[in-house]
Amino acid sequence: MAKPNPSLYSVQKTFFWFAVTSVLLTASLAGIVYIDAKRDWKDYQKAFFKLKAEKATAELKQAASAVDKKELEKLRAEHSAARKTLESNSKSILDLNAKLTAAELEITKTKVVFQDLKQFEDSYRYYYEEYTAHHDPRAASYAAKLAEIKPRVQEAKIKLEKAEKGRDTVQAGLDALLRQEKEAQKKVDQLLDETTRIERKIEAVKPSFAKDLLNAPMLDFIAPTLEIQQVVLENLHDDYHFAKAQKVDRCTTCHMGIDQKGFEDAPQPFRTHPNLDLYLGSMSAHPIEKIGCTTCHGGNGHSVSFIDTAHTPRDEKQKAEWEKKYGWRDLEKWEAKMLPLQYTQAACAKCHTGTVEVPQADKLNLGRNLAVDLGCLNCHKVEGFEGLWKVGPDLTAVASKTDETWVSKWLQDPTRFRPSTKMPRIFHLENQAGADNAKLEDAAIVATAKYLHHHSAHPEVLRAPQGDAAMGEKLIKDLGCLGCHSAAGVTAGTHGPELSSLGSKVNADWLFTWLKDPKRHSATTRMPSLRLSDSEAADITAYLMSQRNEAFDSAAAPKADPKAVDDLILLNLQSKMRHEEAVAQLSKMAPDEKLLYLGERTIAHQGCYSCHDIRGFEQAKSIATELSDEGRKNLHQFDFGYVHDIPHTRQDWIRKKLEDPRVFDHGKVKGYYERLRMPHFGLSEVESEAITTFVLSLTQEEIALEAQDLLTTDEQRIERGRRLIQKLNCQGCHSFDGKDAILRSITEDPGAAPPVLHGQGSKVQEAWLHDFLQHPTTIRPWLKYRMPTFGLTDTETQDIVRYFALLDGRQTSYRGEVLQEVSPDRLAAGKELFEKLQCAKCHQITASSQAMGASFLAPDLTLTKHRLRSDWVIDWIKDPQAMQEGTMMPGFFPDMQSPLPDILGGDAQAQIEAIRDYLYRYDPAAAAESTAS
Amino acid sequence: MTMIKDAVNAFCSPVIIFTASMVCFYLFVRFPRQATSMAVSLPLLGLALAGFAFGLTDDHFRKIITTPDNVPIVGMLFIFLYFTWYAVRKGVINDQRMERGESTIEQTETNEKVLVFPYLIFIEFVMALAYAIVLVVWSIFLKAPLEEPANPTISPNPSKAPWYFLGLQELLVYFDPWIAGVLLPTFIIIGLCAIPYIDRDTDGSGYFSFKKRRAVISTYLFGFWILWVLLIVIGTFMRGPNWNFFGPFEKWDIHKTVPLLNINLSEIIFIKWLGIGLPKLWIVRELPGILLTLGYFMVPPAILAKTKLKSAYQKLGPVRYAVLMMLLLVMVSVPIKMYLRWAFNLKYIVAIPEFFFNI
Amino acid sequence: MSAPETPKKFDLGKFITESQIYKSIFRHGYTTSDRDRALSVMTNVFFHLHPVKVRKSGARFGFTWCAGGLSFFVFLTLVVSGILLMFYYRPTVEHAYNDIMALREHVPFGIMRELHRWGAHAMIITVWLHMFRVFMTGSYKPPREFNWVIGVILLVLTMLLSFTGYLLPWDQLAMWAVTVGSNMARATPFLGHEGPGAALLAIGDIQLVHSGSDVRFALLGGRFVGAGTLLRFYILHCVAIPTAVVVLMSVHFWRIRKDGGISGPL
Amino acid sequence: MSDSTTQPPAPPQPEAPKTPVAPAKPAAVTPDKISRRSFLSWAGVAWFSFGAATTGALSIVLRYLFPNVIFEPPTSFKAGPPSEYEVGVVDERWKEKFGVWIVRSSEGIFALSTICTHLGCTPNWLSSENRFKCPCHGSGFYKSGINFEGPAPRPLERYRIQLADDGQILIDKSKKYQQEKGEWNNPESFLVC
Repeated sequence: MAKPNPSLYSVQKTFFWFAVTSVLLTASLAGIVYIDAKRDWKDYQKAFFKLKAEKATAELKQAASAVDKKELEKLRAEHSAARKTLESNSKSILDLNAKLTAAELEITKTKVVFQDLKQFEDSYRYYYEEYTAHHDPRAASYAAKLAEIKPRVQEAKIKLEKAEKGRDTVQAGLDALLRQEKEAQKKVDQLLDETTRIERKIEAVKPSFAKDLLNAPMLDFIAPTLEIQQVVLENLHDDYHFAKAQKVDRCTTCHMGIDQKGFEDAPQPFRTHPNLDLYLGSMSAHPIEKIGCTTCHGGNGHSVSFIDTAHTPRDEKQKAEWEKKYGWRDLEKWEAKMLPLQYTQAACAKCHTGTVEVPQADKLNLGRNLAVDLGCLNCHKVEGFEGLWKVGPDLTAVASKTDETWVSKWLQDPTRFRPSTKMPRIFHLENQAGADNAKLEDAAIVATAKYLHHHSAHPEVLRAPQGDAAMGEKLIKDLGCLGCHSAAGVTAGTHGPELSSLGSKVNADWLFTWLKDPKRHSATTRMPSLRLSDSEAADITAYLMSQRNEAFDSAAAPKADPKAVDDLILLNLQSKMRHEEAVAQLSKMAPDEKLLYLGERTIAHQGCYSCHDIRGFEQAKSIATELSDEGRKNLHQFDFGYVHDIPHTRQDWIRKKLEDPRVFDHGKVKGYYERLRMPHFGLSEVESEAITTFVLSLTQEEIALEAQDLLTTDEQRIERGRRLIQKLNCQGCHSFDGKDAILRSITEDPGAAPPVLHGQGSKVQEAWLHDFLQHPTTIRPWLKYRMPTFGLTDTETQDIVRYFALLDGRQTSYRGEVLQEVSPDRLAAGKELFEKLQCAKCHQITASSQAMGASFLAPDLTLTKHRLRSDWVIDWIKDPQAMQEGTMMPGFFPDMQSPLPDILGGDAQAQIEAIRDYLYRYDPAAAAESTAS
Repeated sequence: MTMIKDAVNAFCSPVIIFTASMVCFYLFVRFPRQATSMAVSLPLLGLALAGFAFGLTDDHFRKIITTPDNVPIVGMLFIFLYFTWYAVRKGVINDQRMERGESTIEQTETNEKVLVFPYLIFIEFVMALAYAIVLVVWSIFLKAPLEEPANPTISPNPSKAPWYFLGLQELLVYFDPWIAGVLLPTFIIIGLCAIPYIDRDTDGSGYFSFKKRRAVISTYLFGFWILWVLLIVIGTFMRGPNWNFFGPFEKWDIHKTVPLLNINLSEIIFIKWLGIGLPKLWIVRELPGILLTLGYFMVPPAILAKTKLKSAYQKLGPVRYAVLMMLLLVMVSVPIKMYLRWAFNLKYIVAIPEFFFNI
Repeated sequence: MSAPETPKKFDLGKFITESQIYKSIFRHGYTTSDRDRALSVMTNVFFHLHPVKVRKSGARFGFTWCAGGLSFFVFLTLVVSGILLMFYYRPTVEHAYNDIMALREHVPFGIMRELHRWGAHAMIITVWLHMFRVFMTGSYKPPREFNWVIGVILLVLTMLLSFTGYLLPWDQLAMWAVTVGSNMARATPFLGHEGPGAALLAIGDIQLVHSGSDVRFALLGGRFVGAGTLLRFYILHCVAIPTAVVVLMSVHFWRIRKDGGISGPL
Repeated sequence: MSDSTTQPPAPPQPEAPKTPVAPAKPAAVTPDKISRRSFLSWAGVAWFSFGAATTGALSIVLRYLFPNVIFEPPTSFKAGPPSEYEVGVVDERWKEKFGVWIVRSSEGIFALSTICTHLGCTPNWLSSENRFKCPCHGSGFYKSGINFEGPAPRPLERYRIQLADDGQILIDKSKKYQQEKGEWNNPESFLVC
């Protein structure tokens, strides 16, 4: 210590740096506090509370003006009067209060004594019972104790009750004094009930210093008013790949008004969800506490920031708006983004599985039906949509129908022949553009036509007699062809092809044969037989053959350039063998052989057999990608190629692909057979959006069974029926199951339209329906429309019968009606009623009844006993309008009052039953006889 | 603008950037005095900063640089550039003093002792505070990354190890995994541990110096800068989807296709040169490669011990000398293998896939 | 408590500094005398890492760059923030990701995660820098060889700490970085199932080293990075490696003193 | 830094006048004689802000311990329309899930907590004896929740009960009403119907 130690630097300087760093550290810590406290959702909540307060203030104004001022004045006056009276009695009140206190004291005292004794009694009783049960000698002593204490308990209890009674008396006296004031107060309160409620509401959301303090950083854990809101969803989980994380949605943190009525016009994020009766409401089908938000909308429910929740803009405009307003950017490293609003219905299918249609999801349903209808699902495998029919016509006997030239011209561009066709364009699309490619395409087309004709069967064709074209046109309109086809200048059904320009396509003999019995040409066709007579068929043939497409006729047929054919064949052969072998093989082929080979390769390459029956391709596998999990397919698996004008999202890719299937080949150098193959369907915007929604809905996400809308066995059977009904297009002619018939919309006289089938299941007997479907008979002779013969199998028929029964909540039994024994009197009464009510007037087809017009005609009643269910008949007679709105059947028993009080004592129920009984024994021949006699 | 960027991209191909770095490195250790002088280093610093600033105008470059986990690398680069410069400069100053017969800066103070409190403690204290500030500010302005939940079925393209291991991952391009992932890291650790047992000369301990320790320092700096930091930079900033090489201003296109076909030494010898086809037996097939490898590790040490490194051999003794040569040869083999790949598309010198043994 | 000399004025400072409590903690006066300064080092457990006096050259920032001290400091920071993070983190595949997301979204001062992550990166850089400085000043030379070796091991452990922590957020970045990083282990000679020589270790047809019995399996607790790996890395990250680091650090610090303090020219 | 090291350390000369009122500190015999006032002011700033930083860091850690949101089952639940509950019956359907008995007396419906006020066991409802009996220490409660035997110090607690907009009973467990505090008179502690 003697020598001072050397110094290194000035300590003062250190303190300077110490001070600087400390100050900076403090500042940076303050920075932490600042960024931690600054959250967007807090601003949103503040804004929402402000909005709510404004709304409530407006409500308050209204409520206050609704209060009857005079009444209020009056009640207030009453109240103050009551108060005055009370004040004048203040002395006695004080007095009574003192007494009350004394009484309470007394109660407490006696209660202590009672409870003390009571516990001993309980204990003694327990030991007494216990010892007695075990034959313990100590039981005797406890019996004695119990006997000793019992009266004391009783005594204490009486004392207690007495004390309580004393208190009650005093209390009653007090109450009587106070009553008047209390009641007056209550009346005032009642009148102001609404305004007080609203005032309290405003108080809860109004900003205040206290609230600011509670929401201040560091203090906001005590009782903040700005809080993260969340719904924890018990049955739902986020799929974290081999792990299920509890789903929680915090969306309501910002979307605060989402489940509250009254914010329909509020700015986002506060707007009320549309259709609260269906969504979010606790009594709706999708309560927020069970379904949450991200289940349907997607996105990250855990997050409370605009960007990290993975909001997805609807379109470019909204994107630009969001970028400006919220600093939105695409979350690159997050797959499970929200669905843009226009595709939200895709999420319905997560839980609503196994149904042909999802209730209220129109866009999704449209997309699904289009996918079925256009044959998308013929090529693309999708779980749950297997076993659909091939949508294209059977080509196994195409040679008997049309010629090679027509086929090749058609393949060049189907819409040139028929603009409304569902056949997509396959050749000459943008990725095959250019003169060289056009040659290759034409070669492939000609080869395909060649192949189809060469391998075609040649079933026997009838000779078409001469027919009357004008008559044919009328028949097309009359017989119901329009339920499925558009023809004769009427745009109607789209189930089958539009019947235009057939003269340019088919030959008359084939058409005649086809019309007579379509199944003869193709066993798999969906076209039913209308049981046409020869002359009917000839007339229709004549009409259809007169329709021609001149432009198409005059167009040149494509030619197969031999070099193009060789090139294509070489390409094919090279994929299987070495180049030299391929050349050798090619040189060995005859020209026809070449075309046939190329045709076979082309069909295999394009997958024509997925939609058409083609000989030689019975076992061929579909060529398209499976779409079962397309809605969740990883984004990087979508090849956008060099297309940069659309956002790189799943939905935009799908939509672009639908609208322009070959676009992703743009700018790529690919061989002829490497190019994209999806054909061009020429979809409208609405259609492509709907199909995109459908494709997005295809996910194999596992949803807990509790959360799913599971179908019962019966519901599954209904869906099976629905699928069949869709295939047969029953709803082209009949209205039922929520759909209106096409024919009904184009038939002027509703009585002339095919019958409505609502409630068919409870109306007709199963056995009858079964027979009818397989062998239709005439029920309504006045109808010109003809129920076709579909050639259904037994299983299909049973499915339809059961479908109708289940729709009406019935099970099928195929048990006919068992006739009850009926007294002759009753039968006679029935007959009398039948005649007096003039049932036969309509229910009989005569010249006079037909003169009234089709609407007034009714089915033949002799069919009743085999056709109708007896309970339905009762309901029908009771109130036909209730069963079928707009029916011409008169209601004879309005409000169950009989028009004929003489019969059966005027008992309407008895009368109806009598009519029913009579009907089930009705025999018009016998009736006519008896009338005659 | 685009022209400059294209030029930079072209310059940044692995061969050129690697070679250029080696040349710069050589110049730096050969002429340390000039290289650390203000006249040279200040313009270079300006150039580096200007280049960096220019790079930031490019979207892609900015995106890669500001990827949260890449930011530390940028920081590390500048920090280490500075401290390398600083240490070498101090060494050069000391060298000059010693040449003039003066004692080193450290030596002038070495006998003076100062109290730890306050002098050392205060420095530590203030530095700790400053460090804390850096951490806090860094945390405020840069969010930690959080991507999608882990998904074992979908691997991101490219999948990268943490940045400090990316040098090793980059080596995977040139070496079999057992070498790049196991052997070389082991050698790095062993080599680092061995340093004090090989370089035992206590002269040069405790102060900055360069001249006296040129070989040692150069080796260390080479290992650190070229084989570790440069490879990290390449692996992080220039390896994109499918581990393809991308220039700093080249967009990472997942579809980029480059020729990658490489051949083994045995194929070069037996097919290309001899034209007799690959022998069936692996030992025959790989004999040239095995001999070459053994030769690489045997011959140079033996020759050098007699010639250039005679004095070192005598100083170290056979065991230390052998260890040193082994370590050095392994280290040098890394750039050698890289150049062989670039020059001859050489895949493996020895390729015995039967035993997963490839060199 | 001693009575104040001037009873009129109450001196708070004096009152505090002369209380028994104060004196029991600080056994010497304010440190302006050399004796006090020396005492403050000797009586303070934290300062006691240092000797009372050091070489003047060694005390300079320009010589040490403070890199070793800062490595220790950032390690302490990581321990504190790491412990705090453990309050909100569960190392299971169901929870890990959501817990990390919670730190970002709504845990108060979830910035703790940033402090921890960037601290980890900073520690690696600082440790490298420390090694760099020690090398450049030749401070590894005898008698400090062994301490250098310990330093190398600490460097490796630091990187392993960071590597094991990298997996814990359980996002794509984490999982695949660890997958790529640990894939190399499968090529370990003899010990990895794709390593050279592993195929030779067999009894008849039975392979001894396969994907279920190799060094990678031991590291990951499974054939691929999964739930077992998460737990394993968590334990390594929070318990095993930090313990090793603390032990080796103690040795490292102690050896500095024993080897003659901060190095200087001889 | 390197420049300064080349010169021998020269102690800076004191320049500022000495402050006579400075508290008596042991005079330091140090080479670095410095301006006491500026030294003190820097030291003051330094220690003050260091203290602030430390306090700030500690309070940040404290605040960190209180999460803003937790994964707990919701504290309020809907218990169906009042018509589902019969007068005089203790309904046990929510006991397992939410820990609530719903009791309907002639005056109204109230929601009783299933936590015994003695040591927190779950009492059993013994319908034959018309009382709640706690299995742990034998406390007994009337149907109203009032304790009458055993060690329980006070009646069972009631939860807030309201009628939601859709006509269902809404029970909010975050708000409790205790009889001994007179809270059972609160209109939200029972549902008049």
